[in-house]
This record gives sequence, structure tokens and C-alpha cells, in this order.
Amino acid sequence: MIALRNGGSARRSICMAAIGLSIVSTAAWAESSRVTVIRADRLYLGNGKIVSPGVLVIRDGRIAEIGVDTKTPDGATIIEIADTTVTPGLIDANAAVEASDLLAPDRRMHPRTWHDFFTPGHHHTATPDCCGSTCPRSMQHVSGTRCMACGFPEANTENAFAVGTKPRVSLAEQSSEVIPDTLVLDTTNLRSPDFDRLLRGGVTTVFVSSDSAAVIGARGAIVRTGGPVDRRVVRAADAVKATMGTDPSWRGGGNRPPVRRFVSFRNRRPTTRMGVTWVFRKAFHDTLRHRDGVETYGADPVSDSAIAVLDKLLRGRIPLRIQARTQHDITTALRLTAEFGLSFTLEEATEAYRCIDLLEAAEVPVVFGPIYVRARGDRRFSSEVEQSRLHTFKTLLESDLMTALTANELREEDGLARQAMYAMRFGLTRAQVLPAVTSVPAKIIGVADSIGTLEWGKRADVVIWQGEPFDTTSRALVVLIEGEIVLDRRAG
Amino acid sequence: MMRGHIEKLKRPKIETSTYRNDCAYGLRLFDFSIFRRLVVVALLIGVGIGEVAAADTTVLVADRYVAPDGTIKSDILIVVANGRISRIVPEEPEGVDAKPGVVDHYPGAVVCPGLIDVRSAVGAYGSNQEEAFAIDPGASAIELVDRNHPVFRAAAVAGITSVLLMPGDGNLISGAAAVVKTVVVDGKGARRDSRTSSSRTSRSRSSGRRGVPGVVRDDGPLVFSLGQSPLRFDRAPTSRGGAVAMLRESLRKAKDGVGHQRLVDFVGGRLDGLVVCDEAMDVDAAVNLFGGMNLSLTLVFTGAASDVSAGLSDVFRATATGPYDYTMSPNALSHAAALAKSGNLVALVARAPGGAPDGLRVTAALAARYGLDASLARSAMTFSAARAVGVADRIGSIEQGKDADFVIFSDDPLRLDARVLAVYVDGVRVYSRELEETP
Amino acid sequence: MFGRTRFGGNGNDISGLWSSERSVERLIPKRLIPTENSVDCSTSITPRRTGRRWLVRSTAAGAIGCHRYGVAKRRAVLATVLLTCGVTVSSAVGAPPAKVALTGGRIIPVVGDEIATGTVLIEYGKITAVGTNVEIPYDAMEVDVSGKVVFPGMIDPHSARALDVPNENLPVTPFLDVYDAIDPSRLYLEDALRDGITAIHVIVANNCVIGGLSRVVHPIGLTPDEMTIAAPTALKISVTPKRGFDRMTQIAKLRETFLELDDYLDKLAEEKYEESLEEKDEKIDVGPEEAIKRGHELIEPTDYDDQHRNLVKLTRGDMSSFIYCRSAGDVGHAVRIAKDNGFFDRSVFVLGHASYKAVGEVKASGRPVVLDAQLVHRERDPLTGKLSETFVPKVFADAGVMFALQPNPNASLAERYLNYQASRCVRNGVSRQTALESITINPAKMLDLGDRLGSIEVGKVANVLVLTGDPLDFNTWVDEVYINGIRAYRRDDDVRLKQLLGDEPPEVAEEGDEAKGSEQEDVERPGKNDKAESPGKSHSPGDAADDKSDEKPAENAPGGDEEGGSVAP
Amino acid sequence: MDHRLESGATLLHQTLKRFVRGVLIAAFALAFSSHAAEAQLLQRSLVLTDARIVTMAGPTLEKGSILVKGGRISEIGAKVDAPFLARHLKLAGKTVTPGFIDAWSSLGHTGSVGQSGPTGDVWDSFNRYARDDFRQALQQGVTTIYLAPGGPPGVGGRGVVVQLRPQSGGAAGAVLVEDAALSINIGSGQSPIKRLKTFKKVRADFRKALDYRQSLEDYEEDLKEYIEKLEERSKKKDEAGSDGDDQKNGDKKNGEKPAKDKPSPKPDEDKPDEGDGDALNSGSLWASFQPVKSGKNGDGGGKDKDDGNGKDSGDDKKSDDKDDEDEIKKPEKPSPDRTSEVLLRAIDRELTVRIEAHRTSDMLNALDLAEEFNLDIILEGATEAYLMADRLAEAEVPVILGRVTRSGVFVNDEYRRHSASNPAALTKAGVRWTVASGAADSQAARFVGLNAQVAAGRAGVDWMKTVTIDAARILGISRRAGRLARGMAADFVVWSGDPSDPGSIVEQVYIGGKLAYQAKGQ
Repeated sequence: MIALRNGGSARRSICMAAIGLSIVSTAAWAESSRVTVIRADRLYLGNGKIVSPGVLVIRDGRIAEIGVDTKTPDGATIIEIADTTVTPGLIDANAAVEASDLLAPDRRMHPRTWHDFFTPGHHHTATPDCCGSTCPRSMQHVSGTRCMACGFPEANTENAFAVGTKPRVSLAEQSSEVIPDTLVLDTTNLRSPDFDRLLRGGVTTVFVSSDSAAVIGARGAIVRTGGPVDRRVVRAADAVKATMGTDPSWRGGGNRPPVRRFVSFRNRRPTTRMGVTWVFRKAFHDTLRHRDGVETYGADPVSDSAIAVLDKLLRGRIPLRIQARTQHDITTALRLTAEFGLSFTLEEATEAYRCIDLLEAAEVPVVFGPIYVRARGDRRFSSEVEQSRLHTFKTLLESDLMTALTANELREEDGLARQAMYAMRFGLTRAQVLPAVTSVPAKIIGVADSIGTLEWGKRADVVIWQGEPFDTTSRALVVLIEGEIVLDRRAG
Repeated sequence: MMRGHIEKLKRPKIETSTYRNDCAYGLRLFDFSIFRRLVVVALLIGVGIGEVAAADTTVLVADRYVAPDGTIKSDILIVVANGRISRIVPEEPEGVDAKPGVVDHYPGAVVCPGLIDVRSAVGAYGSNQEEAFAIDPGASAIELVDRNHPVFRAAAVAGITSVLLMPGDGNLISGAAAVVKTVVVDGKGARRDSRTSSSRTSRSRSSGRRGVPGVVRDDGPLVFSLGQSPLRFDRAPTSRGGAVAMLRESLRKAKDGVGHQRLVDFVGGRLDGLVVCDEAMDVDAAVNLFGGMNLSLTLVFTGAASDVSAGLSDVFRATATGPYDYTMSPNALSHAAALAKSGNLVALVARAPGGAPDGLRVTAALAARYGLDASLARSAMTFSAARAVGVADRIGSIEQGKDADFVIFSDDPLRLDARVLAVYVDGVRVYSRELEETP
Repeated sequence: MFGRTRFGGNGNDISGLWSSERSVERLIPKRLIPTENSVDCSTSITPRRTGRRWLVRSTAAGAIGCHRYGVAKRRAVLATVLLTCGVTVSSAVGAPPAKVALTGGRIIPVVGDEIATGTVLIEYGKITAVGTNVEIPYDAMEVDVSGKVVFPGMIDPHSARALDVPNENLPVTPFLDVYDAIDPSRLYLEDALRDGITAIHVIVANNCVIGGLSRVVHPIGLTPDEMTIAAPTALKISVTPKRGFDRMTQIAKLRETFLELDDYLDKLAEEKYEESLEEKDEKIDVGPEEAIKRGHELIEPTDYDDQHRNLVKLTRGDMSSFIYCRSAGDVGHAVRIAKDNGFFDRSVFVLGHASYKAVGEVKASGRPVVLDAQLVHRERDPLTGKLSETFVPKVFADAGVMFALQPNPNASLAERYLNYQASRCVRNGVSRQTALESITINPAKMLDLGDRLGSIEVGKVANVLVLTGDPLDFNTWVDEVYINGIRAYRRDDDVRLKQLLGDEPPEVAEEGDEAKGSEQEDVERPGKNDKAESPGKSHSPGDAADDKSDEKPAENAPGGDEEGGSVAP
Repeated sequence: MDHRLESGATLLHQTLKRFVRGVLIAAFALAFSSHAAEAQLLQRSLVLTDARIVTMAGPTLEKGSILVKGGRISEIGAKVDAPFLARHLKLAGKTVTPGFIDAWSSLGHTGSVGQSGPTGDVWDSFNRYARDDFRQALQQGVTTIYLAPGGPPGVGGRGVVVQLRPQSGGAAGAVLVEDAALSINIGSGQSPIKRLKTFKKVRADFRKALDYRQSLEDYEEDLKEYIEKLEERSKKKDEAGSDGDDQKNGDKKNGEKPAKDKPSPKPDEDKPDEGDGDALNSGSLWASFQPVKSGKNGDGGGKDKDDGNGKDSGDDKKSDDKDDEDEIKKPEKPSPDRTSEVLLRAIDRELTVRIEAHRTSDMLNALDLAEEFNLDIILEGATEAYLMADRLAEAEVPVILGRVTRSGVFVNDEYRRHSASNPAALTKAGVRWTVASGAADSQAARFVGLNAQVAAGRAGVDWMKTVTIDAARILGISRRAGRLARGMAADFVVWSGDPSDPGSIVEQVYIGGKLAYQAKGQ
């Protein structure tokens, strides 16, 4: 404890020195290539290697050198903080990013149509109340009662700053169950403070996966969490996400029309697991027929543009991800994909501990998470989360499967780092967990050649942690994306 | 104020009595500028060579006027003939070759081009929201116009002489908007002073293709909507992702020449567009969709200053924002200023009749209070607005050859205590405060 | 034990029990130091409750072995325990020793210096020696805790989660006592024990104007009596509007309550005076004003009716109050009302996270505060639209205000641990000592139990945790919990924990699942139709009854005060 | 000795040193202390010079000066004598105006959903930590607001006048006038039929208050009589000695019985069946009505005062007659009715009543109410006032208009006949009016100046007058706010130019002579 205190003060002074140095050195910046040198007590390279103490040299946004005692080039920016660890930027392979900000800046809209006019309170317009929300009825917010307008207090709790936490807000297109022709990126708010929160947790790259409201959902995107908004998208149209289980029947608008509307496009399949399987199978079946020149027909027709994507999927040009939680759904996914010769990445996998053998046999990569005892947010409305276990991730990691860890929609203070913290509490070591949030997800989402580890030539997405990463008392101090500082908490 | 035929000009004392409540104008009477203007008018009478029939010509004389760039300049003399501005004589009386039939003199007042609300539903008869299909480029807002709708009059009295009538923004592509005048000087809905009805024959140049009078542009910009409104109905799309996918698909088809002619024209750059956005991410989506297509687009986006990103002006010719009211946050009220700062042409909207008609001036005043340059704010209601909807060749500024639509304010239109003294449409005075208030 | 006397005539009983040292001694030998232990393993009475949720707590209860009454019931439960996990209990059932020595551990006493390797000696439920050189009595049970950390039991300063329903509908209910609502079968209590919380201040939730009396309890025991550490502790008052109220109404109601109290006292005085005359066979001789004046001296503590008794105590400074202020603006009103009505000196402010803005006012008032479970306050700058975050405890720590932390039962996992909440403080720049105090000695002081709980010091009650590592390290587990010197929890015996961590035999797992599943029934689930399909379900009538008891709070719970139906290991 | 002397000297030296240091520090503090830290006593006097001063108390000074001392304007004019050490503020080209007053505001109000009734004080609902809101209001020159209680239709709570003065610890707002008015809403948020019902209820509340007063007065009288009788008896007792003891005992029992029997639900056991049956069958309807009628009207019972009183006194007399003369019945004190107490203050004109009404029918009702109970009223809203401006002028009722830019198309019933000519019509008829933010939104308060510009522009009057001196007069605070004159509190705003000009900004705001707001970069 005392040591820590001293460390703190020492750190501060070094901090000051570092800042001073960096001011001095900035002058030389513009002339030659931009070089940043990071000195830390430990470098965790993400591939199992540790350099301690270590120096990391970044030149023009790429990692140029990793060494024990490398010479500092002239005019380099030096980041040197006492008692720190450097890791690759964390990668969340299944992040949910909110579509629109719940703490939206208030703007008064005039009623747009008669319809709007007669449903007052439709817009989230009032100033943020003490409850932190911007709901028009925020005046009436009472601790403990759920506001019908904005979902308070849900909107306000620390773990609920993400997608799907506002029930009944649909992100996936609900007019059809097969929508691989839509893009998740279009529903992703690149200005969302969610990205800032991810950054604060040391996450530098995310795969934003489709909402689970459609059987064959939209195509996910790979996005950086920091830097200028127009340079964040790494891959705009990536893997297609399919969903097994009950989510397609009730997420989004739900497949039963609201009361008093008997004629609605919401009157449709699926409402059962049978329906989900039917829609999935029909879609690929139609695609195969289309290939043969036979027109699609019958129930649940698939649009041409969707078929074009599904065709690529069948040819293996677009990766497939399947969300399945229960053992039953996981086996269904395995069965269906075997039928069409598809390979896929498993998402969520809540009950994976029950069917490790099957998964191992099929060599399915798994993006597991988040770890919870009692599901919060939208997940708690699902019946599929009851048999979650705290050891599932450990079991997966110790198996032959390629397993990544994700925080999904959880943004509590430190998101993915916290998931890693949980994993450590439930039986894993730091050395085991670190690849699961860096190099393995990079492999799974197919960006391992540029990020995921600290190696020569890779993109310099780097996190400098105070102390050891994934400790309760440590946090990301500095985050760099492509060698540029995007988060700096050295000052406090 | 002095009005009527030239003989009346010789009795300047009438002018003082008309401003009962404002002694400031009384004092101004003995200003040099007034004196000079009187000289100008006298010269006109003496020197005037009539090209045009005297009865068809109106001469407007005022102390100040709003120039096309939005600044207030002093001393103007406008000759109106055939409903258009035929001459403007800002400084010197030489060269005035019109023999005026009517001379209206507004000492101390500011002549402003007629205000334009570029996002309104004024005069729409019934609902303007078609719900059946999300992509509906065939609809035309001009079909909605009810020329006898009372809100036209309310808008005109507030100084709004033209509005962009928009189809509801609940569709991804809602059809063509229309620009109409709030007063038709020769049609049924016209209101005019007694003197004009007897003394002249008006032209009907404002009549549109479809036979609806008072139309500036009937096949107006194609309206797109990327906000959340198109997602509400019981039809596709229900999500932003779906919306963008649908739009992308139909734009792609239109490029191949498939689809409604308007859409094809739009993609081909022959028709301009208007994109309604709710949030910054909608704007991003619009930039992604339309960027690089080299189109003539106007963004309609009431966002906040923090939403403004650079490069908007590359994609959009103008951005319309508003209406602003007293309840909005500073962040939202600085939106117009932030847009202007990053190089966008800013227009302001009142969204009449949902918003109050004088909301346009309130919006401009609030925008000015929150950082928008005053001249830009004035222009945003007039010339910039006209440019934003592609009618700048006809309305929006006091320039030769343009429609003679004016509002006479007792002071700077941004000063909210300035009153509308008179409104001219097509050179005809359609509202006069003095006449209306003293029966 | 206290139940019948709460409203009854003997007012001394209420306050006396917990404030005097005597009562503690009375508690310990009778309740927690068993003289005999006669658990009859062969008894086979059909259990009333067959919940797995009983396991850990019952084990503890068995260990403590309170045998004053309710033997049959407890035997039944114990029998169940033994049937389901016989091995577990048999190790704990043996008579716990009166003297325990925890040797070889690193001692973090919170008050006083840390001892790298030392011994904590517990005798008859109290800590009698702490240090490196402690002579261990020959009859003490020596527990080797080397490599581990000995830490005082943590204290939850404000919780309604042990109650079946957190709030009464009526706004002003000073006559209520949480005693009547404490549900010893709440899973929350089991969780609390597992997480190292040894004392819980059970108090009605914030949805009230004047709530009821609170009490401090252990998380173990079969009845509220057994659980009680001190009662009644405080009266709950909320300045923040109750559901359906606005601030004006709320404060007007508070004001009127105290005005009405004055009216009542006057009326009572007049009556008393008349009665006294009657006794003397005299006729009334003075007007009402004078009668009231004379009557005030005649009022005895027993005369107050239920509605007003506790309010009188409050206004006379005989009782402390926990005043809830959700937003910063409420703090000023809380201070004013408390000062106007004479209970300021014993008040504790329970603050919402937005209240940090009033830190100046709080500091000036000099009163301690209980902070919101949500430690970060977020708000948007109206000018720039930027989201700003404030770490609330840091603000109070910097101002030097004494504060206590609450666990956040709504969080997904980590914030449920009180020690994790403290470690967040350290991460955000609060000193380690302050953070540790805020979960141990500070809440104890606020509850007027600073001399008995909250630290490892000689003479204090032996509520001690044995941790596997530093309390602020997330990988630390609570290994053992000693309450009143008796081991109430052992991680090795925690069947539910094992089950979640995958160490359990499969049959138990299935049953455990079901218990957990039924916990979640209170949530409306769109996918409910699938439920019947889920394997491994067996419905017994006993279970159904259990489920019902858990459904209620979820409906009425304010601030998500629903049952924490999960193990938070 | 030496030693002591020396130490004494050192002591002296040290004291001197300390003194000097103290003086230095004090001087330093004086010179550099920020506005917040200044104590009232230490506050330096402030001199503003060369400013255009819109006084509202007289003609505008084109180049004037103000001397502020102790938070008040001690001198104002073309030139003032600046005292030594005064802080000088040269404001050439700037305009100084009084702070604007929002006479009907909800700035900082945390909302009202419940019905607190007249016992509610809106100050309880004021969030003193709404820093940003206050700053924005000051930024537009607003320094004083009347905080309206709002709430559902009916008799609401009491409002306060608040000055947006910064307080210690980040809080702001100080009460200028407590209990400024009682708020009644009979105008908005309801259908026309319900509005009438609400009005009926309001009237009933006032009647009830009068009844309550009557019962109190009756009680006072009875009490006097009672005490007299007591004194008489004690005299008698002194005279008679102890021979009346037995009698007293007997009396007591007799006297007690009826008192105990009356409230007990079960009457005599002699006629159990009939009575119960009656009560249950025929009386059930009555039972539900009865308590409302008699219970709420205190002891008098019934609304017909004369009847009730007569009956009561008759009863008293009878019982007196029947019992022994020694038995004295104690008058029962009516239970305190705090709602009525507030309403009585309104009836006594101690409390202004502000009535929100929009439609003509509601405004007429409001005027009737004022006439019936002799209330001192102010009308809020008054959307249709232009239709009955003469009537309002005749009744001498001031009017506070709310938001004046409304479209009249998508609005509620009460605003449907909104007219832009409202301010002009009021001016013409000679009604005292001002314009305020209308309490609909706490954000709107800051734009009260702009709202006034619109309204005054329509009426052709000076807009600044409406939000300063006019508003102050209507609020009854014209002696403390709303104009710049000698002796007034120094609440003023420094504008960069003409306040009417959209380009000019507020540079500084002083409240009570202290800097409350300063624009960034000033």
C-alpha cells in the first residue's frame, strides 16, 4: 500500500518530466517521419512474449522496433511512465455499439406530421435531469420506476449504455427475416460516445455485429474506436450474422403485431425455433435454386439483392457468424451449416460448456461473452441465458477451440478489460486471457496481419496500462491508434 | 409613411403623423437623407421619361434595404414594372427613366426581399404524408396546395412571401416539393389594396404548369428523408440499415435508367434534391450515399453545433436549419453559426404552419444571438434560402429582373420589435399595416 | 425477542438493547455461543422450504446453533441441508469453539497499522488480541491463515434488499419497523455473506416521505431476531419525491408531518392535564392554552401513540435518521428540515450520484454520507454536447467528507462486491485508506456502531473475513467469514459457488439451475413459451411457494431493488 | 527580566510583523479578491463610467455613470463622485440596463406532477444547482424570475421571486420575495368541461376557507365564554368550599357519557336490528356523502351557516340547561386546515392570486372569483385577452402574457384563438401587461427579452420597459428591481451594444453589486 503511494508520486513526477520532454521534442516532429517511443516496465506482445522492461518504437503509425534498450531517435515523442504495461490495443470481436445516443443532445423538434403532433413526448427533448437522461418526462423520473418514454433508469445504469438496452428499438431491419443485403455500419453511430467508452477500456478495434432480430441479419463492420470519424471504418461490409434461438421472434418489433392491428407486416414467421430453422434453410435453399435459374417462390421469399449476398456466402467469400446460446441452438447451427457446407464463427455460446466436443469436432471459432451471472439489459428478457456458467470461458479456452472474449454491449467503466478481469477471477491467468482479447479476435475477424500483436510492421494500436492490465486498480492511461494518441489520462 | 400619387409627396407632414408610437421616425424626417430622397423623387417627376405605362410602374423609396449579401445598406429607390424589379437606384437619381405611376415612400424603414420558408406545409390540404411506399418519387407537393388556405395569409402578414411546400418526410423519397407564393396577385386568393385593383391590369406570370396560380417552381427539388420518420410505418424499412440499403438500391437502379423519371433525372444531375436528416449519423449516411455523385443537394438538418463536420459543403449546396425557439439548448442554437463557420450556405426554416410564421424571424434572431453573422442571418431567410431550393433566379433578393416581392420592416428584420409595415408580391402591395389597423 | 415490544409500553427496551454494551453480552452467550449442540441428523420432518438457497446460510445457522426457540423448524431445515449436502454440513455442525486464533495471516485492521504476519485472537465472540506476538490460549482453535489476509467484515450501509417489499405505499409511516419485513430467506443475504458483508443496515427504500425504523443485521439467522445486531437504528426520511409526488408535495408533506406532531403533542398535553385533574377529582380550571402548558410536563414516554412515538424520539435527538437526497438541490432542504426539527445532529445523508454538486453544502453540514451505488455521474454539457463523467467518491474524498459505499446490486457482476467498489475508488485517485474505511469503519460509525464493528481492534465484535488476497484485488476470494467469532462461511463448502464454477457433481447442478431459473421468473419474458422445454425441470409445490415470495419485490422494487437472485462470487 | 523584556520585544515585533502582514494581505485581498469571496463589508465601491445607461426610471443617459456602494446604487447621473479606492469600470460604447425580469417562469423548477395544493412552496422545488441554466439566463440579461409552481389544474402552490445570484459552493438563487403569490390554474391542460369543473372546485375551496374562518371565530367566542365560566366556577368554588365534590363526580360521569357515545358507531343496544339495517340499506348512499359534508366543515356542519350555527348554539344551551350549572362544556377546537389558512391570506389580500386562464370564459370566471372573494389577482396567459381587453382594464387586472409566437394551428384548445394583436389590444385598452417566458419550459426563461421584443413590437411600445419596470410593478418589486435609480439594489446588465441589436451580447451581469456573470474572454 505504501509502496503504491510512493509509486504514485514518483509516477507523477516522471509524468511531468515526460510531458515536458514531449513538449520539447514536438518541435522536431514535422521534419522527418513521426516517431514515438514508449518505454514501459513490461511489454506484453500479445503472442505470449513479454519484454521487461521494454521499449517500443513507432514510426509513421507502424511498429518499427521492439527491444529492451533501443536508442531513441532524435525528435521522437517519448512516452515514459513509471510502472506501466504496454499491450496491443484490445479487440472486441462482437461489440454492440448503440445506434443513437441515449443522452442525446437536446434539440427541440416541431411536430413533423399530424401523427407526431398527437403523440407528444415522442422526442427526447428535455434537458438532462439529475437522472442523466434527456427524456421529456425526466421531471417525472422516480428512482425505481421505469419511465415509459426513455427507459429510465435502465438508460442510466452503467451497464446499459448500449445497443438493445432500449427494448423495442429495432436496429435490424424488420420487414424481412433475411437481410444480408443491409449493413450494420448504416445503423452504427460513429459519433456515439460508446466509442469513447470503448477507448477508455483500451479497446481499439471492434467488430460490430448485427442485431439478433433477424434470422439472417445484416453484414457486420470492423471499426476503429478512435481517430477522426471519417477514418474509422476498417471494413464496411464483413461477415453476415445469423441467429438461432428465440431472438428473431421477439427482438426488434417482435413478430406478433401490437394490439388492435390485425393486418401488419409483423404477422410473420418466425415465432418458434421451427420457424427460425425454416427461414434459414429456405433462404439458402432459394439461393441454390436461384443459381440453377429457378425462381424463388412460396412463403418467406428472399429478395434478389439478399440472394446475391447469400450466394457469396455459400461460395465462402463472405464469412458467416451464428449467434446461438443454448446447447440446442448450437447443435442446430452445426446441423444447418453442415447441410449447406458452411463454416461459421459462433457468437455468445452461453452453454458451450455443454457441447465442447461437438464444437471441437466442427472446429468452430467462438466469440464468447460477456461473462455474467445474471443477465442485464435486453438479454435478461431472453430465456436462453439461464444456464450460464462462470467457467464456460475457461472451459473453451482450455479446449482446442479458437476462443475470443467479448464484452458485447457491456460498457461498465472498462468493458472488455473487465471481462478479462472476470476471466482471471474465474480460473485463468493473465497470460491466457490476453491473447483472447487481442490476437485471437484479430484472427477471427481476419485482421491479424495488421493488428492484434505487437510485432514489426503492424499497425501501432497500443494501450499503456497503469500497473498490470486487468487489475481493479489499474486502467488504460494512454491509448494510441496508428501511433496517434487518442486517449491520454496521464494528467489525471 | 407616405403613399399614393405624386401629389401627396408634397405634403411631408402626413409622414410624421403616421408613426404614432415611435417618435424616432418623426425625428428622422428632417434627416438629410430624407431630404435627398425627396429631391430624388422630385427629379424623377421632372425628368422621367416613360418607357412603361405610368399606371404599371411602382416606385419604392426607402431609407435602408437588405442587400443580396444580407447587409443593410442605406437609400434605395426601386422601380417595379410588370411585377418585376426593372431598375434599382441605390445612390444617384441620374438615369432613372421610368415614369412612376405610384410612389411608395417608407422613411426610416428597411426594405427586405420577401422572406422564404424552405421547409413548410403551408397551404397543404389534408395530410402531406403518403404512407404506402417508402420510395415514392412520383408524388408532387403542388397537388396539395389549397390556395384559399388561411395559413397563407398568416404567413404573408409575417413577411413570408414564398414557401417551399414539402411532401411529408415520412418516406425515403417523398416526391417533388414546390415553391409557391403565399399570395397570388391575380388569382382568387389575392388580397390587394383598393387602389391596385382599379388602376392596373396584372400579368399572370406566376401561374404554374398545372394551372395552380402563384407558383414559383412546381417540379421542385426531390425530397429525401434519412431520419427516423420513414421507419415508423407498417412497411419496410424499419431500420436505418434497411433504409440506406433500399435507397442505395434504388439509386443504383436509377443510374441504370430504371425507375421513376424524376429519380433518373436526379441521378443524372438534371434535378436537384433536398435531404432531410434527424441526427448527425443521418448526415453521415447522406454523405456516404450521395457523396461524389456531383449532385445539387440541399441538406435539411436541425442538429446541434457539435454535430457539424467539415466537408459538408462539398456534398451539399446549402444546409437548411431551424426552426429555433426559446426552449432549445445553446448547442442546438449555435448550429447555424457552426455551419456557416465551416463554409456552408445556411438557410433558415420556420416550418410553418407547425411553427409560428414569425418563427422565421425568431429563428434568425436566435441564430444571430448564438454566433451567426447578422448579414448571413438576413440572407438565410432570403437569398440563401432561394439558392437552397433553386429559385434564386426569381426571388430572394432585390436585384434587377427579379420578382418584386418585398417586405417593408420598420427596422432591421433581425430586431424582433421591428414590425412588418407592408408586403409586396409581384409588385403589388398585398398588406399594409396602416390600412389594416385603421379601418 | 424485540418483536412484541416495538410498539408496546416499554420504551426502554427499544433503544436500550443496542446502545449499551450489556445487551451485546446478553446476545453473545445466549445466541451465538452454544452450550450444547444437538442437531438431530435423523429427524425427517418434511421441510417447509426446499430451496437450494438455504444451503449456505443454513450451514451458518447450524454452526451458530441458536437453540432458544424454533428448534423444530430449524431442525427441519438442517435436516434438509444434511440431506442435500451432508458432507458440507457435518464439518460445520460440530460445536464451534468459543476461542479462535487466526494465525499467520496478513492483518489489515483498517484502524491502525497493517501487520504483515500476525494473529487475531477471538474469545467469546470478541477480538481480544491482535498482533505479532499473541499468546494463544490452550483451548483456542487455531486456524492457520498464512498467506491469506484478515480483514474486518464489510458493512452495507443502506440496503432494502433484505425486505420482502422495499416500501410502503403510504407516504408517512414512522410507525413501521423493518423487523416485520426482513425475509431471512432472501438470496441477497446469502450473496452478502459470500461477498464478505457481515453487517447490513436494513432500511426501507427511498420511495417514501418518512419510512420506518431500520435495523442492522447479520446476513445469517433464521429469524430477524437472530439476525439483529442493533435495532432500531434510524428512521428513514426522503427529501426526494416519492413516486407520484413532486418536490413541493414531498417537502410540504414533511413539513406538515412535523406541524401535525406539534398539534398532536399539544392535544396530548391537554388530555394529560385533564386526566391528571380527573385523578385528583378536580374540575378543569384553566383554559386550553394553560392546560397545554401544564400538560406537557405530564407526558410520559408511554403515552405517545404509534403514529408519533418515533417522530418524538427523532425530534428529541433520541434517534438517528437516514435522509435520502437524490439530487444536489435536495441537500439544502434536507439540512433545513433536519435542523428545524432537531434531528440534524444525528442524521446521515444518503446521496444520489448527482448530489456530488452539493459537496460544499454537505461538507459544511459536517454530516457523513452514504453514496449511491452508481459511482460515476454522467451528464452532457449543454454548450458543447460533450459527455462528462465525474467519479463521485473522489469529489467527497477530496472535500474530506466521511462517506460509505454501497454495493450495486443492479450491475452485471463486479459492482456487487463492496470491495470492488472500494478498489474503483483507488483506481480513480482516492487513497487506499479512505477507500477501505468507506466499506468498514465509516458505515459502522454512521450506524453508531463504531465501537463494535468495522475494524480489527481489541474489544470489537469478531466479524472478521479471511481473504485469499488483498481486499482491493479482484482476484481475491472470501475464504472464510467469522461472525461473532464463529465461522459462518467457508468457500470450500459453498455448493452454489462450486456449481457455477463448474466443480459440482451434475445432479446438483440441475437442481441448482432450477432454483436460479425460478428466481428470474419475475421478469416478463417474450420467449417464455420455451420455458417448459428446458430440460432438468422438476416442479415441487415447495418451489412454487418460494417463487411467489420472490415475485413481489420485483414489482415494487425501487431502484431495481429486486432480489439479487444470483450468486455473486 | 531582560529575557522577559526581550521576549516581550520579540512578541511585539512579531505582533507588528503579523499586523503588517495582515494589512498587506487585506490590501492584497482587496485588490485582487474575486467577486465571490468579497464580504459585504469589504466590498469595494464600484464606479461605472461613460456608459449609455437605460435607467427605466427616467430618461436614458447617453453618457452616464453609476456609483455602487454596499450592493446598492448610491449615485447615478452624468457624473458621480468616485470615492477613493473605488473600482472603476470604463464602459464607453456599452449599454447598461436593469436586469430583465421573467415574471412567470419555471427556470430551475424540478417539475410538478403532484397536487401539493396551497401548502406547497415552490422554493422547495427549485434546483439551486442548475448552474448551466442560470448561466444561460444571465447570458441573456435575466436576473430575476418569478418562479411559478405549475402543476395540475386547481389551486396550486405558492410562488417565489428569485434572484439568480450565485451562492457559495456552486449553488445559485436567492429568494427575493417569499410567498409572492398563490397560483391557480383554471386555464390549461384540460377540456372545456373539465375547466369549468376545476373552477367550481376552486370556488368551493375558497368557500370552505371562509367556513373555516367562521368556525375558528365561533371557537374563539366559545372559548372566551368557556374561560369566563371557568373563572366563575373557580370563584364559586372558592366561595363554596368543598361541598360540591360529590356532585362533581356525578356530573363528570353524566357529562362524559354523551361525549363518548356520540362518536361511537354502535348506538344503544336497545334497538340494534332496525338501526343497523337502516344504516346499511338506506343509509349506505348517505354514508358516502355525509362525511364530506359535515366532516370537512369543522364543527359548524353544513354549508348553510346560519342554520348550522343556530342549531349548534341551541344544542349547547340545551345541554347547559339539562346538566348542572357546574358542568361546563369545553368548546372543541376545529382541527387546523392549512390549505384554508393559505386561502384566507389570499382573501385578506395578503397574498396575490395569480390565475392562469386563456379562454375568455375562464378569464371571466377568474374576474368573478376575484370579485366574490375580494382577491388581488393577476392573470397569467390570457391568450384571448384581446377579446375582452376593456373588461380587463375596467377590473384593473394586470396581465402576464406567455409565449407570444404561436402558430395557432397545431395547438391545444386554449391557444387556438391566439392572436398576434393581443399585446396591441391590451395596450390600447390600458391594461397593465408584461410578457414572460410562460413557465412552459425552464429553458425559455432566458429569452424573455426576445419574447418581449416580439410582443412589444406588436404593441408598439418599448420592449425593455415591459420586462423591467412593468414586470417589476406587476410583481410588486419595483422598489427593488426593474430600474436603475438611487437607492435601488445594483442589479444591472452591461451589454456590448444596443440590447435590441441581435449582434450585441451581455458582457457582465451584476446582482446586488456583485458580479454574477462575465462573458468569456472579457
